[in-house]
Amino acid sequence: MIDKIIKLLKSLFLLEILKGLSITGKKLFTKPITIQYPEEKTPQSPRFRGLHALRRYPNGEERCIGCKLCEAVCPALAITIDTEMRDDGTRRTTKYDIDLFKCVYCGFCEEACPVDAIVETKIFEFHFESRDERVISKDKLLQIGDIYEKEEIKDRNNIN
Amino acid sequence: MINKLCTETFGLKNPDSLKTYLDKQGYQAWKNIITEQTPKSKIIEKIKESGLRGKGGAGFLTGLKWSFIPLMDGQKYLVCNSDESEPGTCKDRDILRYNPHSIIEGMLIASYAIGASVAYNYLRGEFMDEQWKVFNHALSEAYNAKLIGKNILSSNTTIDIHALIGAGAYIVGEETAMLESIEGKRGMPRIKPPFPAIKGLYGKPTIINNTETLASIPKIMLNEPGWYKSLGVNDTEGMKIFSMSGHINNPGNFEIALGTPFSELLNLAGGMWNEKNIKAVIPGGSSVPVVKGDIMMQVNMDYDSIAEAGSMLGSGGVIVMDESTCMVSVLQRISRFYYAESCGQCTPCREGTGWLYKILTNIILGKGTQNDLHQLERIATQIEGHCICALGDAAAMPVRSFLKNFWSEFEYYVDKKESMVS
Amino acid sequence: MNPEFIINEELGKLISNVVKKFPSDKKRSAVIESLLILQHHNNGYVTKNIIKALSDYLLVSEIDIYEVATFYTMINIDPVGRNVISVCNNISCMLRGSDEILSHIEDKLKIKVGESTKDNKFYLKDEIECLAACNGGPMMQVNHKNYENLTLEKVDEILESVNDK
Amino acid sequence: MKVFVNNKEYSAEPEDTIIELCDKIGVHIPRFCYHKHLSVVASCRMCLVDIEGVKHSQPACSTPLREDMRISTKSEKTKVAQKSSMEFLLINHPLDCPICDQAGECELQDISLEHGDDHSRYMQFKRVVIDKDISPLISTDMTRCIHCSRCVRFGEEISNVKELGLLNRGEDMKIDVFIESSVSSELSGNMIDLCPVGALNNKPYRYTARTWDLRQICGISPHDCIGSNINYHTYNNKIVRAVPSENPDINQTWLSDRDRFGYEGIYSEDRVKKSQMRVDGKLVELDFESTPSEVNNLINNNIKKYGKEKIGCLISGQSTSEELFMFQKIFKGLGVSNIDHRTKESNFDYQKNYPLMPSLGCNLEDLDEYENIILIGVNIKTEYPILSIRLNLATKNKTRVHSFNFNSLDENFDLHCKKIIDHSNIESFLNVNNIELDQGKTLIIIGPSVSRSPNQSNILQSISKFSSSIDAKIGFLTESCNSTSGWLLGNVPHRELGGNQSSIIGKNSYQMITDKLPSYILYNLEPEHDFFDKSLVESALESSECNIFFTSYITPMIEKYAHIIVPITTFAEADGSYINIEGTYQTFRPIVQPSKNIYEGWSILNKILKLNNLGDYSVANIRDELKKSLEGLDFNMSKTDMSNTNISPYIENKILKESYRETNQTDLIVRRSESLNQATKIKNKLNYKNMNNEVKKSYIDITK
Repeated sequence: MIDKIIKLLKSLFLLEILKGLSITGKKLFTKPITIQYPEEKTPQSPRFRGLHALRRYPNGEERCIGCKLCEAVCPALAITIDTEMRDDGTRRTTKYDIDLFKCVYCGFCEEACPVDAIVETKIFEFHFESRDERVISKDKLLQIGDIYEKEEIKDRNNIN
Repeated sequence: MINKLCTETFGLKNPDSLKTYLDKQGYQAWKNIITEQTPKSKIIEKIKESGLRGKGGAGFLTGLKWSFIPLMDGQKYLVCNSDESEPGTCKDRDILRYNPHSIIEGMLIASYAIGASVAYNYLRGEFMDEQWKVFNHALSEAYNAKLIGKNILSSNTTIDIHALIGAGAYIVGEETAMLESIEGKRGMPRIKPPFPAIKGLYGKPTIINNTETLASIPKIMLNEPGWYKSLGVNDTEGMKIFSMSGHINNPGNFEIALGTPFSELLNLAGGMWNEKNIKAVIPGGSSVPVVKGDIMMQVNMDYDSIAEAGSMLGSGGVIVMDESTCMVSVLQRISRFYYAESCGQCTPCREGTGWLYKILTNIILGKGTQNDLHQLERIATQIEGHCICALGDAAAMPVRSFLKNFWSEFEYYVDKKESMVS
Repeated sequence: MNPEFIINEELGKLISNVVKKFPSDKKRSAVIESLLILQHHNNGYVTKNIIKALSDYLLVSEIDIYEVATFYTMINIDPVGRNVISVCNNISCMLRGSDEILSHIEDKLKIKVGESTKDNKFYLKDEIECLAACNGGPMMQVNHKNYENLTLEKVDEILESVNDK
Repeated sequence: MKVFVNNKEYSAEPEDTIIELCDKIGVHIPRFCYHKHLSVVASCRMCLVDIEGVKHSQPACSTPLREDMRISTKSEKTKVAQKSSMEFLLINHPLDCPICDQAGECELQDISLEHGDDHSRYMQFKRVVIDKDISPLISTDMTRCIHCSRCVRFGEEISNVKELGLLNRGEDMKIDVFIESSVSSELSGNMIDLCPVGALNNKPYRYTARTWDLRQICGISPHDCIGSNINYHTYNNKIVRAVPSENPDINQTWLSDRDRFGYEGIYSEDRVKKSQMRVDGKLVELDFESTPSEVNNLINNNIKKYGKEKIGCLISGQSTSEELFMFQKIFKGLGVSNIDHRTKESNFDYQKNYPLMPSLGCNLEDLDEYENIILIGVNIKTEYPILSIRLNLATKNKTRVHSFNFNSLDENFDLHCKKIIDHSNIESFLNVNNIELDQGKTLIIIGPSVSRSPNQSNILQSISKFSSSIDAKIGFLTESCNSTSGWLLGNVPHRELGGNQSSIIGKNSYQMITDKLPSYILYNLEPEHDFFDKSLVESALESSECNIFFTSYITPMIEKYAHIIVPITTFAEADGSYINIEGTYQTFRPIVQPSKNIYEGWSILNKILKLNNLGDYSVANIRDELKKSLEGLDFNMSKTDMSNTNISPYIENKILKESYRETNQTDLIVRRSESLNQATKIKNKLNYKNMNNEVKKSYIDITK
């Protein structure tokens, strides 16, 4: 009986609404957590797995030795590699394609790589204008690697 | 020393000449056998009875070895192993240059007993200058005296003896590696079975004996059956040459009765160098485990007593070390030897000896850790018993015994990066 | 290409004496001693041409001889000095101070172990094997002749007395 | 005898070793140096097993079985021993599996996964070996070598040409050659298979694919009549390498270099990509669909225009049995009897008395049962390398091999006697007094140099007489891989399918060429190399009015004289089958798909057959019919008598060339294999350098 009366009183004085509004009121004066993308960006973990890149050694030599372990480990079959012997007798890739539509950004390729050649950078914002562009080639990957090398080294140090 | 077997002509004038040897009842045993045409089985029986053991290291009963040879006709070979290269051993060298005829006579008797018409004496390459020449000279003397060759002493027996020379390989001292080397191949030990007595040189039955063993045979054949046995003292049988070297005043070869106390042998060799205290002894060439000096002083020099002390009589190369010796560098030197002399055929020895040497060198250079010492022991255990021939064991045994007996000294070296004794 | 090596009559005689020791169909057995003979006549080392000549002489394949030549330490396949010095520094000799002798020779000849002097007179062999003269340690061999119970003075004397051919 | 393995009782042969027993009963023992066809050295120490009552673990490969022996392959002692051997093997082995071609099929990888530790306790420097270029076919990474010495033993025991040796000793031991790039035996490629690690690897295949990407399809060797079984490995519809497929009856576990690298020829630049027809003197491309009817029209017009007897049909003995079957089906169906596959021969008087088909006369594995083998006109080492392994083992057993040949080439097994014969005087050599025969069975093997001889019939007759005088069997080794089918399936002018005599005897290949017919049909033949005389063929083709070429390759002569060129598949791109010299019928599936404008050989022939209403076949149908016609044939040729042949007198001025067949020039596919050509070049240079001047002169004569 008493419960019913309390319930009636509560609904009569719109108590729940006031409770809700009080939170709104409080938040009115705190700093908002939304950010102004693309001008502003959220912080990323150093382990973030974004767009792929192929790295080089400091002397400019590409790291990739064409072992095809990334290709073998890739669960989405997104990587295609062809290899041959370069004139200096080393094993090198002639083709290193990643199909970004297939890729699930699991990072297995990074882990499989014995020479830390293929890495996933923190780049997550990229677009294509035609379907063909989804396959990124070795040149492109190396280019990305060249640009983000410094950041990559920093991230690696952070992880360790 | 009254009963000299192999060292009888030592110290005489022209010890290597046929005349000297003949004066000492030389070739008497051989002449008896040839004229009487003693049955082969009787010779083998006599050697068996004498209890003569191989003097090269393993100490296998010689007579027993001979009896393994198949009785049927056909080409058989005898090989005398004069590839003496066990560090600390230099007895065969002296027999070769001071008493070559005893070897020849021993080879003749052995060849006759096993039915071999050709015998080879394989000398190590480093003997090229002196021993090789002396032995070849002795051979030609014996040929001229019609003691070897066709129709020896007008009997129908034909035995040819040839001297062969090696070219520097410790492993060729292993009997099957020696056969490979005689066949003109790399001296890599063969797998056993088949044993050489069944399938040896050129696939024919072959007996391989040490120089000292063969040199002992003439005197044994000349005397009564029980004679050789009676030579030993303290309940043991026979004689042995011990090569004394290291920190002693008078290094040299001493042919003594088996069972002689080590302390007596040490006195024969003039006692310790600079009158320092004895620290350790390697009693049978560098391949056998090391024994602490104080224990060794209580030991008699015979197969069983030394085995009781945790080592082996081996080839009789006794290396004496005094208190100033750094055991770490001695072990490093020993393991360098086995590293360089491994033939490379089987894996544990090829890779393991190098590993041992590299770790020990690191310790010497002051880069060692406590873990390295355990590592050494583990690697040595892994090598032991897993190789085709005994070189793997020979490389592993010193390491284990040095570590066991002188662990604290190794620990000290690792911690302080310098030797305990210097 | 080096001129071809020909086994002349004198060498042929020496080698055929070796061959005689073995059964007639086992010419291969003569390889080791023949290599030592040929090496002695070629300033202490064998060349590939010598191996080839021996291979034709004994009818053994070249690689078989090459295998043997590289296995045994007393056969040199690289040019070395005319006089071979090997200082035993295995355990018995080491205990009696062979290391000192060795470093003395190194200093005196201004070479390291395993090298030959510039004038090619001496070759200081990297001797690891025991030279079986443990009762005379420290000892060394110069041209395979033993010199025992060495002292530094004795070493100087010996090296000076080496007559060059 | 009973023994216990892992506490289970087995009965065993007393002469077996532990590893042989365990292989039979399916208990796996890891091993590196042991190989069933090589001698036992027990050096890798990987097969150590625990035997009850023995202090240390013993190597399974060299320990003989004893009664009541108790072996344990899984006990702690075994595991510790194997693990320590593995650790020792790995301390100096580089960790370069990512770039090693052996990775994925590496015995060291597999065994270390199973028996090794997951980390290394070795902290010192690793051994590095500087590589030498040992051969154009074998790449080396000697740092990876684990010194199992299988390759060395292969040279000593199987190929009998020791090229690799063990140098130095101890840790510095290495496998090396005496002279650089001197590994040149015809069987050298087997060392690639034998090597358990990546030290010796396939050079042409180097770095092209990873093992786990490859598809494996079994094929049959198209390069010699032994019919070795080959596993072709393909990647992206391209053959990237070939390895032997074990067949104990034929090639065991071996493969000749020609079979291993010959496939490269199918990727030659001069493959015909589209059918072409000559219009106004120029070759123009034809439609895929219209080609069969165009060819058919041409054939039928020619028959109408010149008459049946004026058409020359020549097919290569390397064609598959299906193609040979269809070929004769069409032309015999159209009434043409000028059919032949023996394009290298020039004397055919023998053909009437020739056996049904050429055959070795015995099974390959029975060769060592003969006390005497007489080789006439064949050099086994260069022409049938895979057979030399069998003969090598036979000579080591008890067989005496005698060789009579037109040149002085060496064999890689011991010959009891070797004589150089002349084309005209063979009879004087075949004399019991001339040949030291051992007591027992004798086999005479007649090689392809005899069939090329302008005096062939005479020689065959002499041999036949000789064989009956010593009661010997006669066997043949044929020019091409499928010559046996050529004979059996009626691709000869005087016999029908199954070997029955024809009512009309057509022209043989020599007559077809010398008679200068107005129309030729050449199937799978290269006029430059596949005939007894190039210039005669050229003038015949030149004077002919219509030449139809079914070919995989376009050669200058084909380009010049063809009226129509039909691109056909090679052995690797179509279903097929070969009958080898001991009579084994072996079929195979396409290894790769042909490119789109190329016809499968049997199917274009089938289309032509259909257009003529002569039948319609599928591969299965063809094979059924083939088998029917082969039923009940005696391949062991218990009796061959060719002694009463009418022989026209020997004509001296007949052209005689190439009594010696260069190993890598035997058929049109191997001729185009780049790696093999490279190998031949280096080998010839090396051989030439090693010869003294007198031999050099004669050598040049031979190769010209």
